[in-house]
Amino acid sequence: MLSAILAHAPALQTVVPLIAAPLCVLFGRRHLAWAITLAASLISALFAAYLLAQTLDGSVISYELGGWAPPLGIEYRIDAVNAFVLFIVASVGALVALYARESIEQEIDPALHVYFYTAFLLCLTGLLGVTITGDAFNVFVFLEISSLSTYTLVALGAGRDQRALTAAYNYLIMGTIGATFFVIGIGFLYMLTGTLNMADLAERIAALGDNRTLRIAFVFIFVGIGLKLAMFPLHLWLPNAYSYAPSVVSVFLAATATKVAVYVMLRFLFTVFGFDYGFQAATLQTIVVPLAVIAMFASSIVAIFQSDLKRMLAYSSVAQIGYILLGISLLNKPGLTAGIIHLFNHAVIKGALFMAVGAFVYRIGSSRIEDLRGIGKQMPWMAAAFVAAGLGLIGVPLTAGFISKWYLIQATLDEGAWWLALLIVGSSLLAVIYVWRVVEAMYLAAPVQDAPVKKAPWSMIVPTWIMVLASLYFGINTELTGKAASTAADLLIQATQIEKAPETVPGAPAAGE
Amino acid sequence: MFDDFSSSFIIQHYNYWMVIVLMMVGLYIVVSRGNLVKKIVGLNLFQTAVFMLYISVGKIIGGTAPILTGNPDEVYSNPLPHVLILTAIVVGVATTALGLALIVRINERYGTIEEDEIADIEQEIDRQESA
Amino acid sequence: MHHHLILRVVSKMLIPPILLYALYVQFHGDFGPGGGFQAGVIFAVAFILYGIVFSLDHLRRAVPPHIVRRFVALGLLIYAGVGVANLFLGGNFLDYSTLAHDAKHGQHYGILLVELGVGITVAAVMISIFFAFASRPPTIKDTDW
Amino acid sequence: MEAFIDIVLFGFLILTAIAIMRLRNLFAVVMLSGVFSLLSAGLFVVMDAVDVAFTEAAVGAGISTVLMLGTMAMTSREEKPPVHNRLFSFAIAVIVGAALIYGTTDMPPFGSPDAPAHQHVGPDYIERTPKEIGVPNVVTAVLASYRGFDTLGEVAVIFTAGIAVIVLLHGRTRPARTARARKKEKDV
Repeated sequence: MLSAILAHAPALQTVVPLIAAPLCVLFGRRHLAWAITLAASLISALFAAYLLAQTLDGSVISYELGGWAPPLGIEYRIDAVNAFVLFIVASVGALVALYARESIEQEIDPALHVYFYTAFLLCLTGLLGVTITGDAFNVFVFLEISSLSTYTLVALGAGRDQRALTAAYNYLIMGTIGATFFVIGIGFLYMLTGTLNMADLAERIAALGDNRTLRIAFVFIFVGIGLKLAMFPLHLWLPNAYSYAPSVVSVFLAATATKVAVYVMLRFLFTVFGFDYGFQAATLQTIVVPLAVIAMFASSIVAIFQSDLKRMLAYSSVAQIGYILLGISLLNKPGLTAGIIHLFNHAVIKGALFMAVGAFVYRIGSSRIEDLRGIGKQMPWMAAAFVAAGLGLIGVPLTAGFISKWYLIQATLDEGAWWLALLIVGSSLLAVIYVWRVVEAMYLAAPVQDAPVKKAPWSMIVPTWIMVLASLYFGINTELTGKAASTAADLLIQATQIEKAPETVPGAPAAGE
Repeated sequence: MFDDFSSSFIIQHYNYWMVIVLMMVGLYIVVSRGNLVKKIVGLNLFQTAVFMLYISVGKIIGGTAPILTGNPDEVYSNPLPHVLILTAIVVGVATTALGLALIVRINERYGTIEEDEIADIEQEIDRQESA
Repeated sequence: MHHHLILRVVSKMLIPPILLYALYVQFHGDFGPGGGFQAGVIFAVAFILYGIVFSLDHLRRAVPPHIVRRFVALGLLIYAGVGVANLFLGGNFLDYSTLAHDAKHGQHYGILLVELGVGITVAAVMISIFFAFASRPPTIKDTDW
Repeated sequence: MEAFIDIVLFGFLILTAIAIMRLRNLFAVVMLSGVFSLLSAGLFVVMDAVDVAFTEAAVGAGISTVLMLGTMAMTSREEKPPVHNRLFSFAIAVIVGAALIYGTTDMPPFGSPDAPAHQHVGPDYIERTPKEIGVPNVVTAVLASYRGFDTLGEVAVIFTAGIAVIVLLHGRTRPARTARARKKEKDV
C-alpha cells in the first residue's frame, strides 16, 4: 500500500495542497482551514523528503501525468536539483503553516482567514509545481498560480498598511510582464523545436546550434525569470512587497519564492539551453557577474539606511540573490555548488529572520527599528533568534551562511578571480553594519515601552527556533546540504556536457535541415 | 534574384512583424502611462499580441481548424498552440480581474488611480512616520 | 435600471436561451469548438445579465453568494478528484483510461467530467467576481453616463 | 484571400491599439479594448484557431470589458496627462521590439507546413486522437487529456483569481442602495 502511494509521490506532493485549497473554501471554517493547511503542507514535505532521498544518488525520477509519455504529455521529472528545492519549499511551507495561526490573528481580518489559508496553499502548490515539472509551458501555468496567490497574499497586508495595495499592484504589473516575456521565449523555442518537454527541448536545441531566434528566446526567458527572482535592476517590486505584506507572507516569500525562480533559471540555463555555444556563457559572464556584484553592494548599502526592519531585510535579500547569481555565473562546479547551497541556507536564514520580525510585529505592532529598542530584554527568545540568524546572514563561522560564503570564495579563487573574493568579504562587512544596527537597538538602547511586552506565543517561537537551529546545524554538519548541492551541480554540468556532443543524441534531426 | 528573395522574406515574416508592432504598443502603454486602468489595458494588449504570435506558429497555409472531418486528405493546423493559448487567455483574464480589484481598493484608500498622485501620498505617509 | 422596461423584457426572453446555449457549448465541446471554459463564461453571463438588468438583490436571492463560493471550490475538486480516482483505479494521476473497461471510453468519460469541473468553477468564479465588483459603492452615478 | 483578410485585420488592430494609446477618455479606451479583442478573435478564426477565437470573444470582449467598465464606474473616467519619462518608455518598447524582430529573421516562414513546429508532437496529436481519445475536436482532446494537467492548473488559476477578488473586495457592500431597494420592494 505504502509503496503504491510512494510511486505517485511526484504527483501527490503538488496535488495534495492543490486539493486542500478548495477544501478550505468548501468548509469555510478558519480553524479547520488551518488544520487542513498544516496537514497538507506536512504531507507535501514528507513526499518531498522521500523524493530527495530517492534522488540524492544522482538518479532521475520521471512521472507521466495522465499516463501520456513525454513529449506528448506533461512529465514530472525529479533529480537532485529540484528535489532539493522541493524539500526547501515544502518544509518551509509546513513551518510557516504552523507559524501562521497566531501571526495572522493580529494582522488579517478574521473573516478572511479561510481565504488566507487558501491563497497560501495555492501559492505552495504553484511553487512546488514550477519546481517539479519537466514541461516548459507547465512552468508558466504553475508560475501564474503562485504569482496570483502571492499578489493576493501581499495585498492582505492592507489591513495594517494601505501601501500593501500599491505594492501588490506594482508586483502584479512587473510579474505579469516577466511571465509574458517568459511565454514569448517559450513560444520561440516551440517554433524552433516543436516540443515543450524540457529534456526533449535540450536535445533539439543542441542539435540546432547557434541561431538568432534561439538567442532571443534565451534573452526573453532570462529577463522574464530575472524579473521574478528580483535580479538586480529588475528587483524594484521586491522591497515594497516584502515590507507591506503580512509578516507571515514575508516569511514565506523571502524563504521560497525567489529561490524557486532561481531554480527555474538554473534549469533553463543548464539543462535546456546548455552552455556550449558562446552567446549564453558570454551573456552571463559579462552581464550577470557585474550585476550580481552591484546588487551585493548597492542593496546592502541601501539596507543600512532603512528605518524599517522588514524593508532592511528585503534589500538584504536582493543582495543575497546577488551572491547566488554570482556563484551560478562563475560556471564552474564549486560556484554552482555554492549557489545551490546558498539557496538553501539563505532560505533558512531569511525565514528565521522574518519569523522573528513577525513576532515583534505581533507583540508591539511595528517593525520599525526605533520601536524595537530594548526588545532584547522583553522578548528574549525572539531577539536571540534574530541575532543567531543575523550571524548567519553575515557569514560568521559555525553558521550556515559561513558555509555558503566559504564555497563561494573557493569558487572565485578557482577561477583566479581573487578580487571577486575580496568583494564578497567586503560586502559581508556591510551586512555586519546593518545587523549590528538592529542588535544595538534591541539590546543596548533603553526600552521604548514602559508596559511589559509579553513573550511571543509558542506556536511562533517553535517554528522560528527550528529555522534558527537548522541554520546552525547546517553550518556545522554540511553532509546533507553539501551532498545535495554537489550532486545537483554535477547533474547540471553533466546536462551541459551531454549537449556538447550532439552526435550522441539519438533521433534528433540534423542541424540545418 | 535578390528582389525575389526579399519579397518572399517579407511575405514569410510580415505576420510576425505585425504582431511585434502590437506587442510594442502594448508594452509602451504599460510602461509610459500612469493611470492604473490604462496600464491594465496595455497589459491586455501586450498579452493578446503574444497570443497572436503563438497562433501564427500553429497556422499551416491551406490548412483548416483541427476538428477532424474524416477526410483523409485534409490538412489541419497545429492544435497545440491553440491549447496553450486557451490556457494563457484564462490566465490573462484572471490577472486582469485581480488587477482591477486592486485598483478599486487603491482608489478607495488613496482617492486616485494616477500613479504620481499615489506616489505623492505615499511620500507624505513616509514623512509622517519618520517624524 | 428599473426604468428600462424594454431592456427588462428583452433580457427575460434572452436568459433561458443563453443558459441553454451554455449547456450546448459545455457538452458539445468534443465535436465542435467550445468546452467547459467557454460554457462557464456564457452560463455566468446569463446570471450577470439578470443581475445588471434587475438588481443585485434579485440575483442574490436567486444564487446566494456563499453558495456560489462553494461551487467555486467544487469545480476544482471535481477536476482534481477525477485525477485521484484514477490513482485509486491503478493509473497515473489524470489517466482517464482507467475509468472504463476500454481506454477510449475511459478517456471520453474523463474529458466529460473534467470539462464539467472547468465549467462549474469558471461560471461560479465569474459570478463571484461580478458580485464582488457590483456590491462596491460606485462613484459615478447611473445617470452620469 | 486569407492573406488579404489577415492584413486588413492587422491594419485595424494596429489602428485600434494606437487609438487606445492616444485617447485619454477611459470609457473610449475600454470600449476600444473590447473592439481589439473582437478583431483579434477574427484573426484567430482566419488562422484556424476557432476555439481560441470563441474564448477570446467571450473573455476579452465580454468579461474583461464588463469588469473594466465596473472598475471605471467606481474610479474615474478620464486619464490625467502622463507625467512619465516618455523617452525612456519609448526606448524600452523599441529595444524589445528590435530584439524580437532580430529574432524573427531566423524563424521558419509563416504558415509553412515544413516548420519544425509541425514536424513533432503537433501532427502526432492529430494522428493519435481518433485512435486514443475518439473525439473529433483535437483541441479538446489535447486540452483535457494529453495536456490535462495544464488545464487543471488553469482551473486553479481561475480559482485563485476568484479567491483573490473575494478577498480584495469583501465587506463594504453597498449599504445605501440595498436599503433603498429593500424599502422599495416593501412599498410594492
